[in-house]
Amino acid sequence: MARVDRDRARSWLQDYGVYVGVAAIVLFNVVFTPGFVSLENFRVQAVQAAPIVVVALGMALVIATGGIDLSVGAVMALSAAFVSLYLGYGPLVSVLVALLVGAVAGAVNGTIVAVAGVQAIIVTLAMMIAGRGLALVLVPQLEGIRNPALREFGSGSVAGVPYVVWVAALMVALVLFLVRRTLFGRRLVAVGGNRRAAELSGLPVRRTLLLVYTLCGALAAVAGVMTTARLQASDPNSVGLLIELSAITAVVVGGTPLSGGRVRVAGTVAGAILMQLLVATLIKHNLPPSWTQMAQTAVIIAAVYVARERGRS
Amino acid sequence: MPTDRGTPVLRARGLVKRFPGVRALAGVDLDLHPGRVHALVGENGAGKSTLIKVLTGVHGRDGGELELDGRPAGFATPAEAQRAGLATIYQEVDLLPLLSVARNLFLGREPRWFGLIDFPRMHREAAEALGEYGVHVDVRRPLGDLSMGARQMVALARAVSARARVVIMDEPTSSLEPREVHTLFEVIGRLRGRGIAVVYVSHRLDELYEVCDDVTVLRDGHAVHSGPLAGLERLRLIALMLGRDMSEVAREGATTFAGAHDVAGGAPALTAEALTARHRLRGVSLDIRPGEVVGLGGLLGSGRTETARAVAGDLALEEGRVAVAGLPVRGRGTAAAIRAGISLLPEDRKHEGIVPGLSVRENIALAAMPRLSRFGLVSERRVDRVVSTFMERLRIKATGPSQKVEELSGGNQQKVLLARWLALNPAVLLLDEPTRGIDVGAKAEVQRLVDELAEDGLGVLLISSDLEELVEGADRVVVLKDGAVVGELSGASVTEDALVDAIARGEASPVVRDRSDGGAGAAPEEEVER
Amino acid sequence: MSTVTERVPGPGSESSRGVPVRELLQRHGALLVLAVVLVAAGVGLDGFLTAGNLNHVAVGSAFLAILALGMTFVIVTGGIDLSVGTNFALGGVLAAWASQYGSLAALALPLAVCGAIGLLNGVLIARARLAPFITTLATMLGAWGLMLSVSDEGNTTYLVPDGAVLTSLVHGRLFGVIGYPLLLVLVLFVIGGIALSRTGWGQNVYAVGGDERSAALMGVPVARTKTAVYTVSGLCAGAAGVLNAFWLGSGVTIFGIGIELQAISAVVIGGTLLSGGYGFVSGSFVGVMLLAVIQNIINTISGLTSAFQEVVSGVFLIVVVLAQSRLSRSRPRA
Amino acid sequence: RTEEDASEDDGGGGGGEGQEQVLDEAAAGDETCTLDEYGGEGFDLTDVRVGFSQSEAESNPFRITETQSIVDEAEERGVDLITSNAQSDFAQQINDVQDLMSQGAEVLIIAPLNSDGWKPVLDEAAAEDIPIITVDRAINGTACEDFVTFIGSDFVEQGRRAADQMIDALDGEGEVAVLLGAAGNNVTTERTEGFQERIEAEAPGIEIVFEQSGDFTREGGQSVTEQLVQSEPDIDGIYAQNDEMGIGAVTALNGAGKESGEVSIVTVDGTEEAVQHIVDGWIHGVVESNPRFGPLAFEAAESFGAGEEVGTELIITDRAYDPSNAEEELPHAY
Ligand SMILES: Nc1ncnc2c1ncn2[C@@H]1O[C@H](COP(=O)(O)OP(=O)(O)OP(=O)(O)O)[C@@H](O)[C@H]1O
Ligand SMILES: Nc1ncnc2c1ncn2[C@@H]1O[C@H](COP(=O)(O)OP(=O)(O)OP(=O)(O)O)[C@@H](O)[C@H]1O
Ligand SMILES: [Mg+2]
Ligand SMILES: [Mg+2]
Repeated sequence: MARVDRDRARSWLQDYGVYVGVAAIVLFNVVFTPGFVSLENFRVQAVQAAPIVVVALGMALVIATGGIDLSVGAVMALSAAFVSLYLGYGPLVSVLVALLVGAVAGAVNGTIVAVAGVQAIIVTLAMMIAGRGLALVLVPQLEGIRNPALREFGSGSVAGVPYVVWVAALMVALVLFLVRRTLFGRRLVAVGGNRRAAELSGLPVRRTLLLVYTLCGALAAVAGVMTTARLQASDPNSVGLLIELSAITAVVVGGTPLSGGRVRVAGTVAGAILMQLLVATLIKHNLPPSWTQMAQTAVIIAAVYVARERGRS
Repeated sequence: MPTDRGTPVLRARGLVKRFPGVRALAGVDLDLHPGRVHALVGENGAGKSTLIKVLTGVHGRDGGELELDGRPAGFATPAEAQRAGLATIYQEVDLLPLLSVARNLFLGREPRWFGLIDFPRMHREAAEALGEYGVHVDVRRPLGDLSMGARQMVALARAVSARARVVIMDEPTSSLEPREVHTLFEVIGRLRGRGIAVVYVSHRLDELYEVCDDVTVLRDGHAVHSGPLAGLERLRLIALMLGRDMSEVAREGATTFAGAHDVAGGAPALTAEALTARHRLRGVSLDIRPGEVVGLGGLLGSGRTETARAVAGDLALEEGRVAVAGLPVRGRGTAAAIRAGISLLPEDRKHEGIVPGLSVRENIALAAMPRLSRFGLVSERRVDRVVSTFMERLRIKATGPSQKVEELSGGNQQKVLLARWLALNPAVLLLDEPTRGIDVGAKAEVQRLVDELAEDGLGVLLISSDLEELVEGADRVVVLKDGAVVGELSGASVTEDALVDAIARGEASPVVRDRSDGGAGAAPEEEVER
Repeated sequence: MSTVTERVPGPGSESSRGVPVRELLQRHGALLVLAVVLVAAGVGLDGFLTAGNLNHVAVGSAFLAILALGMTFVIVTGGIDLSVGTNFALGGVLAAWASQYGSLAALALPLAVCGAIGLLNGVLIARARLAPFITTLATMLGAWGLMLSVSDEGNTTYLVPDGAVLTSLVHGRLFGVIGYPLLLVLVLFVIGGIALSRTGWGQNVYAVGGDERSAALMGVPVARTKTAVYTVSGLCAGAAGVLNAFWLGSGVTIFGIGIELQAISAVVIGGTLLSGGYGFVSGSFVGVMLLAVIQNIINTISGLTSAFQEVVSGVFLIVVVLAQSRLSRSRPRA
Repeated sequence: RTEEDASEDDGGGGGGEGQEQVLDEAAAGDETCTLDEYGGEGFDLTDVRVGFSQSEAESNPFRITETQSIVDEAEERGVDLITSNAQSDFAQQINDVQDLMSQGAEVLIIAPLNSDGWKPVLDEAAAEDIPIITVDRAINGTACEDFVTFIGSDFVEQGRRAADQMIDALDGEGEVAVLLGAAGNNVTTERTEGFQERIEAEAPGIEIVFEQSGDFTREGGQSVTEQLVQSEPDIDGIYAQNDEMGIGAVTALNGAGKESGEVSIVTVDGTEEAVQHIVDGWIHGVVESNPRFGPLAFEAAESFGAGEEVGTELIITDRAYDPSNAEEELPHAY
């Protein structure tokens, strides 16, 4: 009996551990961090988490197919560059172009992964190097964005919730819809779960992969636009630096296995929030960087340990 | 029940093994005696493989005792069991497809030269060892290049060549041809002669009666019977396994195939012409009429699987045409074949069939999903309907549609895959080893289903290493050898003897000679017949 | 007795002759690419094919090569080790700090600490069954944090005292041409190559990468083997750190960021499958050299802005990987 | 040379009128170096090839202006210049400089990414008697043996001057946060050191309550400041170790609803955008770190080649911008 209970507790933790983690860190902050419980502070945390959430969504889809995308940060830089390049045509055009560019970069990744069959990590590593380089070729240095609409998008809010958070929420809803309701959503987990079986079942494996990477690129571009608007500047040199690591961490901590075949959207969001709050907590308590690094190590390992796959004998 | 025959080499008492939610072994006793072959039988999921894994240190046990030569024993890892003289061929072992045949054979006990592996010697010895099993391959090639059957022979050679006192074989014959099975039995005979205890697991009852001395029947983790096999009626054995009355079992035959089918006239459901793929297929042609079950016979690696894959659009062809109901399949690839109405149940259930992380429901709906959705949106209602229809019709045993498919027993996994293909409502169904590794009960259901489908007017291609199944199930059998059609049996001439004869004597047809290039044409001469 | 003859497919009846050409190409696809690049650069750029230039290309990539060696073992088991970069940085700082107590201490401390981090990776991955990617990503951060805390948040750079025994060794050259670091790398690769391809342990490494479950059932000590490869990778990082500290004369705290990705690229370019079970140590060496030569060429073609250089190296990387995978097209798949 | 013909930096920056560097005679050391002491033969700058190694991508005003200044000056003097950029990768920079040497550079101008760890380069340069001039950051070594001269700012002094400005802004009372640069970077260390030292010595009423890294980026500065204003809403001053982080802090304060001048910000660098913020009232003061090293560097090289004495430490005078001079000095910011 005790055994069954333990099994049940474990499987519950495996599924909901990340939420427990978020609750724990919120509780810690409520008790120990002055000024944590304020609308303004929640706004700050949400705004800072938004780009990571959006990038992590795309990453979750890619990981569900058994791949990985290291180029998301570079794609953010590319989209930031295009926002400033096309700002002359108005904010809407420039944002659309930026999103398109992100999608194209993702599609390039997807094509090489799906058609040439090169391992995703290498393909996207190359894109990570070349993409940021290209962004810097186009916009060699930080450029201020002097556009009221974009500025408003970056710092304004509606109904008390910042625009960027609305957009992130919209993206979460979109990805949830894709995963839960659409053919595409079923296909991508099948491709990740057993590619050969998917092929034999007549699934358009390559097209699915292509689409997943394209989507991941587009989502990274959304995050790039968000960051650009928040920063009120297009900064291809540092936008999205190392975000791939945060995103991957968020996805895995949220319970999507790196081996593919499963995707957890809500968990991913919670994972991103957990990592954001962790870093925020360490900063607020003015701990040195070495602490930040080691605390992240501990939290990631603990989270992954709890969420690990069971039953593998 | 165990009879006194001196000290057993290996004795298990009250073995218990629990998995989350299941008690796979609920106090099982087993005695293995030197020089005797012990059959382990039971339905899918009865606990046979689990018992073997607990014996050999793969799983820890939750209760019970183990004695080796009368002394308490217990192995923490398979390696320990191996060192203690327990050699095992596990059921789902694939060996290591990327490593060479020789390395697979010698892994863990490679011949050394000053501490380093002596590859030339290893290759030589590997070739010799495999030769004894009638397997002649380049041992430096990756194992993955071999067909399933040949791999199983390698696994066998690997286990037996270890200095073993107990040899355990979990379904060693599921991929083997009658002749290879015969080879295997010779090996088992030799093992018995050397005083080695053998455990033999199989769903093919004929085999059990041919080689086994003792039998233990497992049902739901309990050993429901244990004793000498001789004198145990076949019907009674089945009844024990299924936990049903003998009379009930008696009503059903050995296979559940009804006799011949009403083959409709008119255009064939499937026409395949001159399928040619380099080194694999050399101009295979066949046709299947609606309502007809066509069997595909042949030795290991004769190209049956490749033929099915070619028809299903999964093998790039240099030449060849496939048509369904007279209409050529348009486009390439599996999707095109599926659109045209061809469904293939692949032979490698684990690697090509199930998507382990997904539920039964998702697995069933996988291929039919486009038909169950509109504008890219999945209609959950229609999916549910299809899934529940097929779960009922195929009697899939699962806690529910949302159970993960990897948690089902082999037979039920196979039914899930069948459901996946039937959900497409195909015109032609290609079944590659549909009953491999599934128990008598499930096998009967699958066979009955094949009949039903044929009656519904489907064209069925049946590939099976079980000759009995082929003979009883098929209306016509096409015999392959070296990737070419070498014969055909139909009507009353479809008998086991005739089939064995055709397979053995099959000669490459003249058509093939014309078509083949030098390399392929030379191939038959490489064969060493003994 | 009956017979099974597997006609092993391959060009013609090649299977009857030794190792087929295909196999050779598979193993040496990267070498071919390297040769082409070298010839092209030798013809196109002056001063490229000089002993001095080639030596410094080789010596300059010695650290990367050592990391790639450890990484090869890890990847052959189907894993990955992202922690080598920061572990390497940590090793360098520790070596520089310990060098005040003599060369032996400078050698022992980083090997012990980095080896321990590798061991930790191994235990988490092999025993606790965590995914290698995320585990080593976590320890990558951890090693970085440790490095920051031993160097006073990066504010202290420990210097190697003048005249340390190891310094002269690291900077020496054999016959005045070949730098000792290069020799060390060659020796390590020969040892690594033998360990991987000629020992029982190496067979276990392949087996674990081929299929963990099957390997376990075939009696391979899976957990022990996996723990060992991550430990080896950690030790390699430590060794590279020591080399680095004495090479640079100090424990530079900003070293090694992103070098793990270079090491992974080198291993993949060398023909090792990321999915595990297949790969060669020699390929990784070629991969490292290829990356180094390409960087050297990009530097030599002056007039490129720094941003353009990045574009070129990204494109180069993908081209090389594509060329390599095309050459070894028919290699086995998992 | 007058201010009028100083290099136009049209390569980016704010397009402000370039302000040439001026030596700070008082701060410079007394030691000098000549060709005889250093070794090697005399040269005429127009006959030799000069190699310039940049440390970071030219993607911020400082680096852009620095590289541009060197390139412009070389062009003006008709010097054959080859360049490389290490993209913030220290290993890469070591390789880069070696590449420059094998491409025939006879004089090296290096903007080091890090002060330590130059042993291999220094050894190789010494062996070939190649004079090295380091700009903006020093290389730790023996002057006139390892390198000829260092031209640059005194980062510790910059920190002290930033502290002076902060003390001035807060009247010696209040709580201050420090936005650190990248961890492990000499610049970070020294700008922190000078700041802390001066605050402790001169203004016991000022307390440093918060120190977090913003990695020298605007985004980093903004994110950290956003957290800061939530947990320390009453912060009085922010010392940002470069302009980018300072501007990020401004955006954050703005977003949090603070008024300009409510929090006193002091930064280091002197980019046009930052100086503009002084004019607007958001930033209190900026300590300049002048990146226009071209003229001084080539002048030093020329004198050295001609056998004249060259000071081994050429410290430039950095100006400071504050509300009193920002508007009029704005055109000189880069
Ligand atoms: N690793 C595992 N985790 C959880 N349950 C398991 C595991 N292995 C087996 N089981 C369960 O234990 C029971 C016995 O399975 P086992 O594999 O021993 O059956 P079997 O008799 O070998 O069947 P088959 O004839 O299909 O091979 C089944 O209910 C199965 O689902
Ligand atoms: N992936 C592959 N690559 C190369 N050759 C293959 C491959 N798969 C099978 N072959 C070869 O193709 C030939 C036909 O194999 P196929 O699997 O069709 O035989 P089969 O009659 O179905 O045998 P089995 O009953 O063992 O499955 C064999 O010689 C086999 O070695
Ligand atoms: Mg079994
Ligand atoms: Mg087959």
